[in-house]
Amino acid sequence: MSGNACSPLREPLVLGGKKLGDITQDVCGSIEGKPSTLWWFGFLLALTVAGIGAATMGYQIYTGIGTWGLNKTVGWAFDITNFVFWVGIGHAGTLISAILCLFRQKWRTSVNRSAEAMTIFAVICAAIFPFIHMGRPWFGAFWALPYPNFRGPLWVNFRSPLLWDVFAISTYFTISLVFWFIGLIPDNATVRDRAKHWLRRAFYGTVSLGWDGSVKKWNHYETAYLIFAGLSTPLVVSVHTIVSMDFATSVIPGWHTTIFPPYFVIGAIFSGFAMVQTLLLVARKTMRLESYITVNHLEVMAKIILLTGSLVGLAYGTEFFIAWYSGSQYEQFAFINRATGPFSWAYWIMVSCNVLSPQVLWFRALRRNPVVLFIMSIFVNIGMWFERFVIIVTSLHRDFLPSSWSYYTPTWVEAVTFIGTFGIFFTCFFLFIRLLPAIAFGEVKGVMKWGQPKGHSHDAGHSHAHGEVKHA
Amino acid sequence: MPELLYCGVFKDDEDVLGAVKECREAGFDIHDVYTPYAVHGLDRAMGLPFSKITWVTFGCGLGGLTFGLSLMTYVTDYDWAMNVGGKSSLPFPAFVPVLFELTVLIGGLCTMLGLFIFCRLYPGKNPKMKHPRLTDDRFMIAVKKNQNFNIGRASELFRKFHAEQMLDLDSEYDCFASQGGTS
Amino acid sequence: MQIEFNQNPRPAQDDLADMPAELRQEMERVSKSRRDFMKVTGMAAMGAVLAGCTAPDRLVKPLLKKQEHIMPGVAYDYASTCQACSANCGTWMKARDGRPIKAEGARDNPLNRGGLCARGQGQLWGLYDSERLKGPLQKSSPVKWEELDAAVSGAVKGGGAVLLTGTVNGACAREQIRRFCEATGARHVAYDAISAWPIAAAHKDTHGAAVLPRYRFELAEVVVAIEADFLGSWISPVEYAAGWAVNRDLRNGRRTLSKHFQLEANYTISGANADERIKLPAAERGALLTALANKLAGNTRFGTAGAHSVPPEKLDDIVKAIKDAPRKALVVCGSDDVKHQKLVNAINHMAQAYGNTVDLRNVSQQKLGNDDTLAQLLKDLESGAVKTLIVWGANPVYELPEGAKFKELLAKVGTTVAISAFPDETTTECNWRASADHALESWGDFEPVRGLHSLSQPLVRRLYDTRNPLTSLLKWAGHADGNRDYREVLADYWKANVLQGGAWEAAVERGFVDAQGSVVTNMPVMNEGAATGLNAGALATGDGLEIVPYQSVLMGDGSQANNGWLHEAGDPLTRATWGNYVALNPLTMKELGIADGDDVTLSAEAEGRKVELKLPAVRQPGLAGKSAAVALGFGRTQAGKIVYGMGTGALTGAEATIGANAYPLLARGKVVFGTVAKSGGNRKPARIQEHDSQEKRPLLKETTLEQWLGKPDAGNDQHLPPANLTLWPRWEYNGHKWGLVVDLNSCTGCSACVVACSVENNVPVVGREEVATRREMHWLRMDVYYEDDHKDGLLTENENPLAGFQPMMCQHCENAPCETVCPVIATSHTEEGLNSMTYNRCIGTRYCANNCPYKVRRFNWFLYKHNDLTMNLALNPDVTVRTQGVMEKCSMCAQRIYEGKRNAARAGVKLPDGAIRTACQSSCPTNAIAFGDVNDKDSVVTRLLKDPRNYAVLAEINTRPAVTYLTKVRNRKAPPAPADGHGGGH
Amino acid sequence: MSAKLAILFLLLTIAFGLPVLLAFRTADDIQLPGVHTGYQPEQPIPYSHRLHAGVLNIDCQYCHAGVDEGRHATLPSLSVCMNCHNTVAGKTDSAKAGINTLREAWNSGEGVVWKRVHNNPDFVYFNHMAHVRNARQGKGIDCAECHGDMTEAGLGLQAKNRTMGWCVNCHRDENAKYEQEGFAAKAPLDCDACHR
Repeated sequence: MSGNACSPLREPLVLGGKKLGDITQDVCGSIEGKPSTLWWFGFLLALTVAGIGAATMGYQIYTGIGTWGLNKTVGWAFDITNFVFWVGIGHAGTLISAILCLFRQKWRTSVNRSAEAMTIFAVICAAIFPFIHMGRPWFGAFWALPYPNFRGPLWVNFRSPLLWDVFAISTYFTISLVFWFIGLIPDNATVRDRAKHWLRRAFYGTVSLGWDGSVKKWNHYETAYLIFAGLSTPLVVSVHTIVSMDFATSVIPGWHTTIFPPYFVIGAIFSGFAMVQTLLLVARKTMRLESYITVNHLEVMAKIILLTGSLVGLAYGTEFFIAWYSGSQYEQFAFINRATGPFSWAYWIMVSCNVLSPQVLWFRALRRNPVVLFIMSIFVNIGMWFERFVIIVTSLHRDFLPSSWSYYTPTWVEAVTFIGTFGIFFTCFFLFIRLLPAIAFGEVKGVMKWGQPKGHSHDAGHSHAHGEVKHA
Repeated sequence: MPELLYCGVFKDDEDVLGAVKECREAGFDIHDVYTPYAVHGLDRAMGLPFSKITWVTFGCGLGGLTFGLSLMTYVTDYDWAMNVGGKSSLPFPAFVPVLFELTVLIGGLCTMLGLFIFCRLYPGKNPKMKHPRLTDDRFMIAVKKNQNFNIGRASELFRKFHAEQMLDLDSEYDCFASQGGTS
Repeated sequence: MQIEFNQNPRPAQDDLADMPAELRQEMERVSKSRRDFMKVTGMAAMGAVLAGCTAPDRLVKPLLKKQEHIMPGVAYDYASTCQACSANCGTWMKARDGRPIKAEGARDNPLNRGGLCARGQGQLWGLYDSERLKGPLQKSSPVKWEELDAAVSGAVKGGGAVLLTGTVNGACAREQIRRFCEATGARHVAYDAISAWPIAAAHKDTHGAAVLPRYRFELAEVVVAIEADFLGSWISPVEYAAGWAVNRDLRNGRRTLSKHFQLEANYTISGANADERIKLPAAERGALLTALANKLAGNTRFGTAGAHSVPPEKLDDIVKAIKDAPRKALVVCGSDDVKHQKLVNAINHMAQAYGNTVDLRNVSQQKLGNDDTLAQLLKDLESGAVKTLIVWGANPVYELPEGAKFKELLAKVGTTVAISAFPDETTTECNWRASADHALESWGDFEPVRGLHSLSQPLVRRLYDTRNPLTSLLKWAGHADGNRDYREVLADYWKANVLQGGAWEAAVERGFVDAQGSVVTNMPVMNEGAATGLNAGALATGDGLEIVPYQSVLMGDGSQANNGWLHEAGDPLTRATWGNYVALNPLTMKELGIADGDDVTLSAEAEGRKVELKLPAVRQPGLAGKSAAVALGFGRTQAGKIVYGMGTGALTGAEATIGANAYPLLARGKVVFGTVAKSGGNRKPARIQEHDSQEKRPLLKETTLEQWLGKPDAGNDQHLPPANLTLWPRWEYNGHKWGLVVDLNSCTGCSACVVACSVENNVPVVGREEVATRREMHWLRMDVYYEDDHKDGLLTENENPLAGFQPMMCQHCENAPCETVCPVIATSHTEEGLNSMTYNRCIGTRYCANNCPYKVRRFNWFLYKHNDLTMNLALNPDVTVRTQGVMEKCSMCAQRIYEGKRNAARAGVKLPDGAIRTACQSSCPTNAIAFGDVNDKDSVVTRLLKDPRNYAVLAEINTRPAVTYLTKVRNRKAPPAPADGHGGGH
Repeated sequence: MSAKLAILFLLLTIAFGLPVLLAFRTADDIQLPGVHTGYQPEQPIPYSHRLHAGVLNIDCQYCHAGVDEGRHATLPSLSVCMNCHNTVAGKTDSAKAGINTLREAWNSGEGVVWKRVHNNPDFVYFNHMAHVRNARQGKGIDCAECHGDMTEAGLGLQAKNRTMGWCVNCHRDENAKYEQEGFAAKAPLDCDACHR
């Protein structure tokens, strides 16, 4: 990186003077060789955790929801907390690929593939919870869908936010999957063409759908990709809005709040970015992707985290103000109880992790320090889990009639189930980084000249074919 | 009936862009251009029209919206109107989230199908790669050897843009098949 | 339709022995089909499911002979008498397909007037208890009846026989006992676990007759109750509550209220419902009674009163109230000191209560025990004079304070015989165990009040090899009647002595013969001298805390300890279930450094017995001074498995026993003092309700008589947003629209409705551990809210709060929040305004329960076991047994509504108001619950909805409940105005 | 070629799948799990409804007594059978054999164990009285409307599909009639009418 022709505004997106072939080699090489011991260790560990989690879920489904610590007053706790938590995590992936795509933020290319994969795996983990939280999932799995039947027919209730969730989550999952899959097609084609073994050729041949790099196809492809970005952006906002409506449309003080849709969406962006950062910091270190995931990328994300974290803090304050302003004694109590009641510990964990810890990012040095960012992102992940826990449990445990007030203590089953979803998530992730190109190198190649010294270009007239470079 | 092609292989996207423009200026009929990534502006340079896939999305999204609205109206009001929570049997505000989701879902799925149809993509398709590194780091312009074609002009033009190779191929040529590889 | 029950409802050709075998098979089938909705199908149906893709073959066996009176699948009511305690209320037992499924109070019975307490409702559990004695035993080995009869009749003929019983008040039953004693020379000793003998003994001195008067609360405008929980557990609570409620009911245009003073050390539901509750430490009872008597008399002829803690102005209030209501005041006292009772008699005499509110003509025979003869028996046992002891209907080893000694003495007696339907602590100590019919399987007669003869009839064929206890006695006496069916013996006796020409069949159909008017007695005259100079005014003294053993509303004397319904219903005041607890005043707890739920050891010495109980402590506001209250009736060890709390079985033996036996703490006539100390550990009480302050919320609205007279909506003038501010037009209800109105003024919190609801609706009993996890399944719960001084916000430190009860069930909101959120329409609104829950559609998201502002929805956390096949016979066949993972809640007894509508349609009449009665409504001793059609202009509920006292809980969230409440009105001075502006009662 | 087929198939699925599914609900004769239309199990005695109800014209309620009084239609007690079969011994061999079985069951007191033909799920509360006696403003519904023409059937037979939709649609049709004829009582469509 000699400073002779460096872009005055931006640092290069790809460091180390890579050539096109180097990128292909870097990314494909990692999935072509034999998996490393570290990979096997990680994969088997994740698989074990996932297996234990799955067995626990099986036990719970067979024995009943009673294996959880729920009670007559607190009907949701870990289950829906985990659901919202995972959905929130999932949102960052879509945001990075879709919204940043629409905003032409080129730095997304190095991270968007894994972020999208994270979305899909997080949504899988999230979708587990609405399923297993049902008392009778063996019926609920299909009764919640509107299909013609012999019951009169008795359909579903389109007034129920839970049904909206069914549509929102399945749409979100489907569209994210399609988006991710379409993004993978050219890269898979690359892997296919490099493959030596017939099995690999067959596999990547199937998942690349016969892609040949024709510009006639690129023409449709680019348009479709943009459309998906355009569809996903409102979708990601709608999904967390709908998730928030599970609470916002109810009558329970602490849930019955109009601020929830924006509050949840911001919270999702916040937690999602924190999770992406956690994963990237690990991936960057362990997979030696420092050239692709630069400190610059991390800093940009840190700024978003700082912004959204402060917005979340604003939302917490607004809730209290509105509770006071409403004049409703139930509403006021719900919030006083949140901060001072039996679950105040959870509340204060939430506030310190979500609002206070990101404030360190005001300092540039800390923003660019991977260790600080890692610790902070873990805090944010914890804090955002507690945010959902606080909203769900503290609102439920003391609502209108004091006679029903109670407390909630989780059981080992809930804890193991939650940990198990991390196992599922990481199992998927480990498989993903072994099987599919973890970096969208097709897109990276498209932006690699960005901020690079004009190297081997021979025709100055064509050197700035990328209009964005100029406008940047 | 395979078409005869004259192909230039390039290493840099800017060269390809320039070469394509000049090919068009020279009046050659470009069969296709193959690139490992979407080179910005190349499609326009080739004179390709904007993709019609947007209309698929729009139409199917609208279809999804209509389907959702008719489904919910039929279900909650016409087929079995129930008193649920004292609310109307036609609660339009409650329909909004599902309407949006169905619009996006059906619009999105049809876009995917549209893409596959427009690009003739499907699992198991043999891509007939013209050059083994086209998905890696090489670019290729394939010009039709028809009445507008001039071999001297073409090779000169390709060379001007630092073409690495120049090949005579036909449209059915598959570099992997010709190497005896399976695909 | 009430008809005499055919002893043999099924044909004799049917050789299936014991319990109805087809039902047993049905049970087996049902218990095998996991994750399937289950219920007992009526009819003689038995099934075997051959699983497969084709239709499962289910088998059915029709009756051999057509029955004239009984339609399969149709329930009939049979009049009978409740034997859960010796109050002997009248019942209408609902039986279907040859088995009783529900007990209801007889509405025509002059004693209980339609109500039936929780214990009466719970009798069914006892009938179907699979741990009953199933046949005659010698020790624990089964024998033939002949062997047992030979052995026992041989023994009784040898002389020195004693028949020890509880209260036996039936005319025919007493005649059989007389015949038995006459033939064998045996002596009959009767005692009551909770004795009323001091009252009878006092009357022996003051009125010359050892009788227990009948207290007529319906005539009392002033009630002064001293340590007598007459609304909950004292002598005949249903009768008393029904009488008390007559003068508390403001629904019928009445403008006055009786004045109810409650002076007590323990906190009882009578105290909670009183107009003035005055804390009176047990040690001060004599002093207070002396002072009261002196004040009434205007002199000091009753002796010097010690320094008691009752404020003089309160005492003046009481005296003034009594004086202002001559012939209409009633003083009752639960003290077991004869001197105290004599003072009460003197006070009642001065209040001119005798002949008015205290009836000495139709005296109560609900407690016939005599402590003096019992004391003699103990002496005789010690001296070895008793050669044969027959115990029937009593459990002296457990329930006598000196039970441990009794157990030792029992071993000395040559032949010991227990006549009992259940195993208990005494039965297991006896050589011979004569398995007795359960009350619901046998003929019997009762005379709870002199002149009121009441019958019990079998509702089911004997489930086991059991025998009517009186048949056993007659057999042992060698009497020829011992070989006759007891029904014939009873019928003959009644025809000769009771019916006075009336028809036996009519008596059986009605269940009782009311000959109260024909009782002729010379009204005894008060011997005033007997009550003076008693010198009872001194304070009892001792070290430490006063120990107050009391009878709990649900468990009573403990004879029904193996009953899950009663254990789980929860004490109305502490809301603790499954076991007894050391109840302490919050101030005392603070002083002793004991926290709520801490394990404590209570040590005391009573009549020389050293007693040590290890129990958890619970907080009980309003307990007098330094005292600790412990409920009797718990800590049974030989009653069965239920007393272990239905846990997972991890604990066994003494460790697992819930509660401890407090009977040894009873010291007749004396106050016991003891200490309570932390013993480490925190066995959390399994509580149904953990928070008992209203937090200034207008939920249970209350006002005072004075305010109400001035302003009919006093206490109910909460400012509400206009109800018509709504996005959607209201649904129209053109047919019936059901409504239920609870009069909080009549509700005493006795929890009969809670048990009635559980029995009617197959509500599962989940056991101690699950209740502790806050997962009890009650569809109807009894919320208690103490008056709050708002100091703490969480714990009431108020010294002497009154409490209000609020039965809380599904409110059947017109704008139900639960319905909107169900994704699969498992809960929706009916065209008759009910919120119906469809279990078979439910997928168990629990969203509805979360969104219920009243938190009345209950989730099936597990597949609650129905593997006690006999117990399953108690299930109501008209209500689905819910499976794992579905939500359930009050259906407003939909099965009864449809039955009522069907029957009206069959008769071709418009459904009359009151034809449909919900289970809670029909159990209520004080008639606090009204149910009916709101669209019927003339119905009771329509009238009550217009009452200015009527309000909906949480009306501000516009759920428009179909269940509404009427403000509680107390006859007392207005409490300080509530701190908030919402106009709530508290 | 295969590409075009695949695309065609996808389009066909979308275009026609939904209408086909919607058409499904009106097709009463489609047998799904749990629907046992035409169930006619072997019985211990080859009892013929055609003979008794058809040829001999015995009223349904002579045997199924109490159908207008309670929830169950009830199977006849053996004593009801024996009212006739004390004397009637049958003409054909199979009839004689069947009647012999019946008489043995009666004499020995063993009774006859039949197979239930109409099995409602346990969470369905059906009441015969409400239909046979109370419905249609006291006129009642003819047995054949739900059970088919038993005078044409031999052994007991489930003639209709008896799904929830079948019940609900009949109730709706009845209500439409009520509105035309001005009856007051309606056939309830409330969930708790059958599930409680």
